[in-house]
Amino acid sequence: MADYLPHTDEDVASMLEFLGMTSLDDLFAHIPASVRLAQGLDIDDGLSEPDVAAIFAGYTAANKAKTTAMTCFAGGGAYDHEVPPVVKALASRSEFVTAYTPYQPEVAQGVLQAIFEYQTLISRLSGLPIPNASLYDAATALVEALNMAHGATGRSKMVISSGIHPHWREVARTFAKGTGHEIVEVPLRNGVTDWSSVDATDAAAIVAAYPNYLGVLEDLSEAKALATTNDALFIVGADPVAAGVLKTAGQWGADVFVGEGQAFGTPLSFGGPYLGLFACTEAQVRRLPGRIVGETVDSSGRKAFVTTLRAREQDIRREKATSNVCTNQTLMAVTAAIQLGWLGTKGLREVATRCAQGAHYLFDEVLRINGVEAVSNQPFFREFAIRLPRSADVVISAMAENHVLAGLSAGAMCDGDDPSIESGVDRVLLVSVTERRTKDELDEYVRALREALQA
Amino acid sequence: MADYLPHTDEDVASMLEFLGMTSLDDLFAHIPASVRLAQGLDIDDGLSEPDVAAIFAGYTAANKAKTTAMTCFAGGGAYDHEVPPVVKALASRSEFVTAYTPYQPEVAQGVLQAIFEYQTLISRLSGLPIPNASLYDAATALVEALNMAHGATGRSKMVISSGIHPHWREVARTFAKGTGHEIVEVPLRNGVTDWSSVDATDAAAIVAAYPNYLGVLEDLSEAKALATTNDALFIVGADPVAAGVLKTAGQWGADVFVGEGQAFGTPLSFGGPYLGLFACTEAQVRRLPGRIVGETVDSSGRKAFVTTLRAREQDIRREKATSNVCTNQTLMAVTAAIQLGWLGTKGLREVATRCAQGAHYLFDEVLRINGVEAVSNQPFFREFAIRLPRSADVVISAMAENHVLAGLSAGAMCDGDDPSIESGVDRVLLVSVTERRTKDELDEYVRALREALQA
Amino acid sequence: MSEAPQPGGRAASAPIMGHESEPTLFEMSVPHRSAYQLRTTGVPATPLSELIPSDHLNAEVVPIAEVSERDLVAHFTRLSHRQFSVDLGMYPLGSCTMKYNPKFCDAIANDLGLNSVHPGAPASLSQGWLEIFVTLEQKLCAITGMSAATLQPAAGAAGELTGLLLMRAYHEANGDVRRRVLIPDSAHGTNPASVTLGGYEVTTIPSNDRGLVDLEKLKAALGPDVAGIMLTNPNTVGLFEEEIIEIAKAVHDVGGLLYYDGANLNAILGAVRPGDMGFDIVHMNLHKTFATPHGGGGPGAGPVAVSPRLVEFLPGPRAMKVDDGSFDWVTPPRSIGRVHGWHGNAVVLARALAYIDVHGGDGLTRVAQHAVLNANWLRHRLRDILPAAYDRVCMHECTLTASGLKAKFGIRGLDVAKALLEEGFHSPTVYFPLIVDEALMFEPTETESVQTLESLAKALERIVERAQDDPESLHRAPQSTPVSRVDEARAARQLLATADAVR
Amino acid sequence: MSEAPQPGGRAASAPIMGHESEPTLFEMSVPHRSAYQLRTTGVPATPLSELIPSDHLNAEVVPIAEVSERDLVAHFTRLSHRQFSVDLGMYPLGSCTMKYNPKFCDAIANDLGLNSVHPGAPASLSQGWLEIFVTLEQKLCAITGMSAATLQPAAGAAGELTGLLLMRAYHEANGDVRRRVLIPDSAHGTNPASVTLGGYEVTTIPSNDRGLVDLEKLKAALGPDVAGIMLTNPNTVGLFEEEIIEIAKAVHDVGGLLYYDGANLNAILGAVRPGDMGFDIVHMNLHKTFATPHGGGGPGAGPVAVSPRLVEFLPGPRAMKVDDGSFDWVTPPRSIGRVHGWHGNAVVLARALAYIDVHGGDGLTRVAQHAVLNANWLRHRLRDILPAAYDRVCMHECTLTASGLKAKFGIRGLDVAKALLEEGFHSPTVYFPLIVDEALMFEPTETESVQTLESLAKALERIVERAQDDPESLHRAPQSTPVSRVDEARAARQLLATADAVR
Ligand SMILES: Cc1ncc(COP(=O)(O)O)c(C=O)c1O
Ligand SMILES: Cc1ncc(COP(=O)(O)O)c(C=O)c1O
Repeated sequence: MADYLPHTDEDVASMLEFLGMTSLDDLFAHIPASVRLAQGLDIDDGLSEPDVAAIFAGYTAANKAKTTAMTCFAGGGAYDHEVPPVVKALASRSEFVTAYTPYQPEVAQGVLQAIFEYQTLISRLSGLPIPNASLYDAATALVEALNMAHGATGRSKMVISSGIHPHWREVARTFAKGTGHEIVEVPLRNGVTDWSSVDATDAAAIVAAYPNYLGVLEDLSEAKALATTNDALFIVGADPVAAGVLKTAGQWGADVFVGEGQAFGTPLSFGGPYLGLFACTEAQVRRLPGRIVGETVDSSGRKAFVTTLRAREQDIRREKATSNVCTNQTLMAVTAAIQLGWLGTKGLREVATRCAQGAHYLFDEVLRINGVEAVSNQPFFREFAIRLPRSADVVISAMAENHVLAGLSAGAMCDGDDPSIESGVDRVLLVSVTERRTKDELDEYVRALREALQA
Repeated sequence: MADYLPHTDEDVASMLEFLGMTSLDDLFAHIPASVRLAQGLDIDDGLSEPDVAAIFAGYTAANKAKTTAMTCFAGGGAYDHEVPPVVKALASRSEFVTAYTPYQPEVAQGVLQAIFEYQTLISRLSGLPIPNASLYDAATALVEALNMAHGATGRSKMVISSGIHPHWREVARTFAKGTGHEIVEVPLRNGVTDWSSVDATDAAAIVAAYPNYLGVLEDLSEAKALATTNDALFIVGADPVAAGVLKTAGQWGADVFVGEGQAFGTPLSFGGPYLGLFACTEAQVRRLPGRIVGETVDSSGRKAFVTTLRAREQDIRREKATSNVCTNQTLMAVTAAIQLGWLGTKGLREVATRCAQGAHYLFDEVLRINGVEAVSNQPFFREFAIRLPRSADVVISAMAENHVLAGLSAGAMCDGDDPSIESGVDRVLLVSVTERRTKDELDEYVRALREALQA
Repeated sequence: MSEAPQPGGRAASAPIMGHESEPTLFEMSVPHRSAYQLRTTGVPATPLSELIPSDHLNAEVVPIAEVSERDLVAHFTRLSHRQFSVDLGMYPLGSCTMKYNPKFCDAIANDLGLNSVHPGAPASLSQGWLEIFVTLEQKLCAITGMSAATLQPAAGAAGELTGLLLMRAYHEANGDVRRRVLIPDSAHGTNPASVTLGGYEVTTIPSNDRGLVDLEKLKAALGPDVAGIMLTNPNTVGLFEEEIIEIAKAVHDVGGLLYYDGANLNAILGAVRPGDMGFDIVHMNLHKTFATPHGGGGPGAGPVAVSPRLVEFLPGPRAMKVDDGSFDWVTPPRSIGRVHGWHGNAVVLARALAYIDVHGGDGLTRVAQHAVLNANWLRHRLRDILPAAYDRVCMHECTLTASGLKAKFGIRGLDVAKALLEEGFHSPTVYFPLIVDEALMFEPTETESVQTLESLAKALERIVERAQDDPESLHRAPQSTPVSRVDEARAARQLLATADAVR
Repeated sequence: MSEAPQPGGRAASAPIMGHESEPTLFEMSVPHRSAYQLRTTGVPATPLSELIPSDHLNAEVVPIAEVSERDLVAHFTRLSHRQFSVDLGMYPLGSCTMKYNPKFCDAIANDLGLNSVHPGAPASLSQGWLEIFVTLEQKLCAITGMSAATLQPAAGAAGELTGLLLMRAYHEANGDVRRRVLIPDSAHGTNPASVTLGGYEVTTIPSNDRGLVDLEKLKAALGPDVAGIMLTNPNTVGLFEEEIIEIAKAVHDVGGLLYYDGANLNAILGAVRPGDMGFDIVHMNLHKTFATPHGGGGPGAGPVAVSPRLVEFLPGPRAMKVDDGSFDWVTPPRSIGRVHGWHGNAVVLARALAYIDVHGGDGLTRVAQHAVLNANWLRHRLRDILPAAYDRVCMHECTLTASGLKAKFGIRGLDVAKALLEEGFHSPTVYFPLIVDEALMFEPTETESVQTLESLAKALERIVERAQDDPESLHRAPQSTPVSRVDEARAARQLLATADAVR
């Protein structure tokens, strides 16, 4: 018997006595007998922490792809960035970790100010004035953006570039079943969105990716123009690390920015918990999903922070709320503020630059291998797509033998054909490089890929 | 260039200007040129944290004996006990870790109260009323005890059982060169101190071990009697984990208790930092080495803690101080308080009991191997000594191939002959078992030992 | 002692020293100062301008903050000293289940063998993770009495919406269009909000004078256009819906489904299972019941478990054990599709499994028993100063009312909540559920000792005395906190959401 | 709000909530409550009485404390909120070098590949550790200008005594008996205390009016019976002993040795080396110069480096690179023997190496330059309110005097120190060195920004204003801290060293 309950048998007995009861069962006596669980839970008895740790050691051993055992070239919105001990130490302070949503601002200034700093940073990186306090992840942030567009325009047609990550699009399709939104996915040609191929009249939103999930940097002017002429909201799904050096969503004219914040201090974590980034223009503030922290003063005039514009939220607005989100990803937002504080202005530029340098070096090298070709000849940032002479899944397995996680298979991500890829999706490999990858690792990648293709 | 310095070039320039200086060198201009280091330090330029981490990865890989790679049966005052995540989390709170000695009690109640709790626990485990706030390790604690005995008796003859850990005795001999103490080491017969073999007249201290370093539990009455008749101080070096179930030093009549506190929450750490435990009788309080925390009140009558009896210490007493110790091992003392709080009354008894059960099980099993014999037929606690048909060092290396750290070689510890072992010291192996060792691990030990002896 | 915020700052902002405000990262920032360190890679440092066309490059530098590592550490450490947390003291926030979260689960979450795995790694290279998912799913089903679950939803609300989409898919598959979802007036705000996003209309069912769903009114509201009902049991008042069997039958009779909001699951672990009560869809808040620390607002996880007839609609892909004994991703035949960008909040899921393994079936049952014991002990202990809204045996939380204090001394629930902060306890949930006047909802959880509960009770007694002797002081409370009552109206009037907002 | 300490406790003891005292673990203890969890071993659970004779078993149960994991966490977390630390704010404690300690070094210290190695493991199984020792020794020698070092001493004082025993061994080897060791009157207390334990008599050398060793008086004190002199340079006033060359020559001329107390090494890294100044023995306080956090009083490490003629006497065993390129333990031919139970504070040594590697020779030089820059900037900034005891360029710390304030307003250095706590800064070192009246010794260290220094200066200006306007308030300071001034006399009068002491 292992647990974390303080009560001794004596405690339980005296507490029951205080209640005029004789057994713990008495507390449940008012539950209809017919539904009571007679024979208890069908789950083994508890084990001690060290025993459970031993079980988990088995799980971790079976995770061959851990970065401690393999060099990671997979990306697609989840990146193997440096997270220094100092960021881990600060983000794991138990005051941040074990606090609830800051409902009592007088004793929650720590979390509130950290979120305020996070909001400031997201606003700067997105080039938009109104951030929120985080959403679940990029995919669900996109859904919130679509709902905002519906609210803003009253329309339901969502025109989405298929340069948007396939999973994000799938999530948008899933939730559209409830909202009744029409999701129109615009194909890519040579890795670039073919906006000319769609009819955007009555569109509530035009959604573009920057860079798109194949790594390509598209010129967003055309998408912006399309949004303007159809007075739809212009939503940009952007890589926040790119914002260290590239144009921000705001500079491209976005009304809404959404993105994945994992890159800022959160480990790969097999996909979660991650950090849904969201920011918009002043015009949309009353439609903002989720929490937002604002600066104010306390009764004695001292600066203080508090969650504000609460009237939008589910607990007050109920069925008319702008969103149903309650618990969000605050700890990841706090972590992002800490990581960005550590990187600073210069460090973020340096990371972005090194990602680009590594990706371009590797791109040039792999294209030397015969049979390997680029999916697009367009400019890219930190990630690129190549078409292989054989199945990407097979190549990934083969390279794993050399402790290289080669990248993501487009076929697996899209499962099957997708408007983003003209042909041979199963032979398309997405490769990503972060600032952590050394030249030796890049060269080893090339060697391993050659070997995998010969085999 | 990597460092943790905040100053920008602009900061440095303006600060120098404020000082009416033009270069950082001006700050050192008053140092005689002839001794200035002209060409700078002969040390490579700085590396970034991840680069240094890579260098250290090489060191850790070369540490084959890490418990993550080998099952540890080595003891001798350093034990592989369970340290749960909760203890690590609390002991690593940066307020405890990055504070200095509590010179300003108004802002140091956290550390002061934790030490007070530690002192209470050490007092209970030693059975003596006056603990201190920690010393470097058990060996140096013994030296402080000898100095105390000298102060108490004015005599210099230190009669020490060779059941005391060989390293502790060596440290005592080293420091005796300064204090001029005469160290008399009493031989063991069949693992038990042969007090009859020494002349204890004019002894300042009689020093016994409980259990002794061969694991044997000696009856300390004879040693106590010897101390009493020669009115010497009776110093007992005891295993604090044993105090969970065995008689305390105080119960054996000790005037001074010394011990190694590593077992309470501190990892093996290749020998340090560890925790020197020290406690004594009321009679010796004015001669207590190092710091002691006492309870008092603040100016508004609130309970408060403070370092007290400061007049004994080096910063005030200078050459007449009871000891030269200043920096001690406070963080380990705080850790011990946390670990003991986690274990609690029942847990400590459970740990002590399991150590004894495992050790006795293994003892019985290994003695079945022919050629393996017990060094002593006396009762033992958690550790025992066996004589092997071949060199202990060779056996340790052989068993390491099976990922078992077989124990400690008495020959290596004593380097060469020692009054503690009658013969064949190089074939004596000290084996220790903690509560972490499973039956499977113990059985594997037996198998590996058999194999090593056959080979 | 106050002065303009200093770059560099001072510990005076930490409550240990005083009550000054901490400068923001941006106020601490100094041009060219930095903290970051990156590894030496040897990769050619080609200028960005040669790699990326200039029309993509940002002409301006985006300012982040320029601080030293030392100032970064001091800043966030001081902020942490301005924050209450479970680790500091009791946090009896009703409906939030602020139990102590074992540090052991943190260690699991920080294990590189788990958290350094890329979510796009093929199943063959992440078998450990898939096994964790499969094992957790099976145990959650055993706890709820369901047959399969999706682990993707990132929180309770996400689980709710997922559940409603499953409801919709189920009805549509039966070629059956339904318009309305029923919700009791005591329901949490996420319920109605989710219903809207699920494409349904909300019909609110009033509670009866016992604080439970009014069965007659419920029946009256039922009809063939009702897709289902969302309930939490025990409900948000902390009371068990004793007529649940009748409710289930009535809803099922019109072809509707029952959705179980699992926020209050902590009350019934091992005692009764939603499945046995007739629920078809269940979400769980792992961050409540299964000990993920709340992180100041998140992350959580909201897995959704379902009865057999809904399994084929579950979001995909799902981790499953396949014939050769290995684990693989499988998408259900009529899946509603993904509801998360990857596999859900994986690390939170791993924590929950570790928590369940340590407790086991026996421990989880004790968790509910002791949680309910604590709530009832507290309710009974406080009966003379803060009566329960419905005075009878409650489950894991008790909803008390300050209406008496308001009538007698003009002291509102909010005043009591704020004064409690001065006493070293976090406030209970106030003004929720909406059906109780001046509601103070206490959820002690099972990890608080009876001594701590007694200490809380004494604190509340002192507050009630103050209500009589010096009500004014309560309106001014709290004073000993880093800041006193904040001006929420001003925050809303002039939104300052970033350091750059024009002041 | 106060009440008798409650088992279970309340966060009111954390300064974020108020200023109540935290109950002790023992006050929180409740019979039969527990937190521990141990692994399942399968080892036969033979009763202890069958394994160990009853005359060894303790008839009584030794009471520890009986608390839940939750209460354990709350207790120590609340205690941590009653504790100032470098991570919270500036800690300008002179002579202690309270610089920021990189979290990276914590990560090194927590690496299981280092800290799970048993110290008795043979060299062949701990090659990584031996290489760390050899590499660190070589770098410490490069920094100090010495030829070999022992890493065993656990702190500075242990290093001092080790050094004195080396001195003794050296003289004895030359068949040369010496009685006295010289020490300046400004020396730290550990110096004379160590001299006594080293078996020598202390001869104190007065400082001259420049705060430096009086060369003439030194020469007068010298003689054939002088074993050596202990100096720290810069000295404890923070001033460089400019006549060090003459001092060294004079001591060496009588056959004495020079001992360098490395507590102030931070001032001279890369600028001047003790070896080049003529020192024969040098201890270093790795916990000061090389960034081991002080842990509330320890642990530290005090390696001792020596000149060629002393190498053969060093404590053993020493890690060394041997012919086959591997590393092994070697005991010097005429070793004085072990000074530590194992190999010294190994993990502290590993931290120091990591710190040195990150900084490199260039970085360490900057460390000293910026440390000295900060001290001089502060000295100059404060000159009008707190003049330096010796007003000229100082090294890494500056010794100011409050004698003026005492004369004018009756405000002592201690009052200033206590008031500074209210301002959010730790106090400087007070009343040390003894040769300065009302000494306030500030050591800012290199990791504090000029903005923080300015903020400290402003705080001191406010305090000086208070000294004029309201001196009484300063005698009462600090008030905003967890406790106000404590009754030290009472603590000494009636010693209460444990919770069991009779009250
Ligand atoms: C009764 C109830 N339902 C639903 C929710 C929403 O869960 P989450 O915050 O995880 O989205 C909550 C959370 O507070 C709740 O208390
Ligand atoms: C000048 C000086 N010498 C020696 C010491 C003693 O060093 P330790 O505390 O490491 O024993 C100190 C520590 O404060 C010191 O400041």
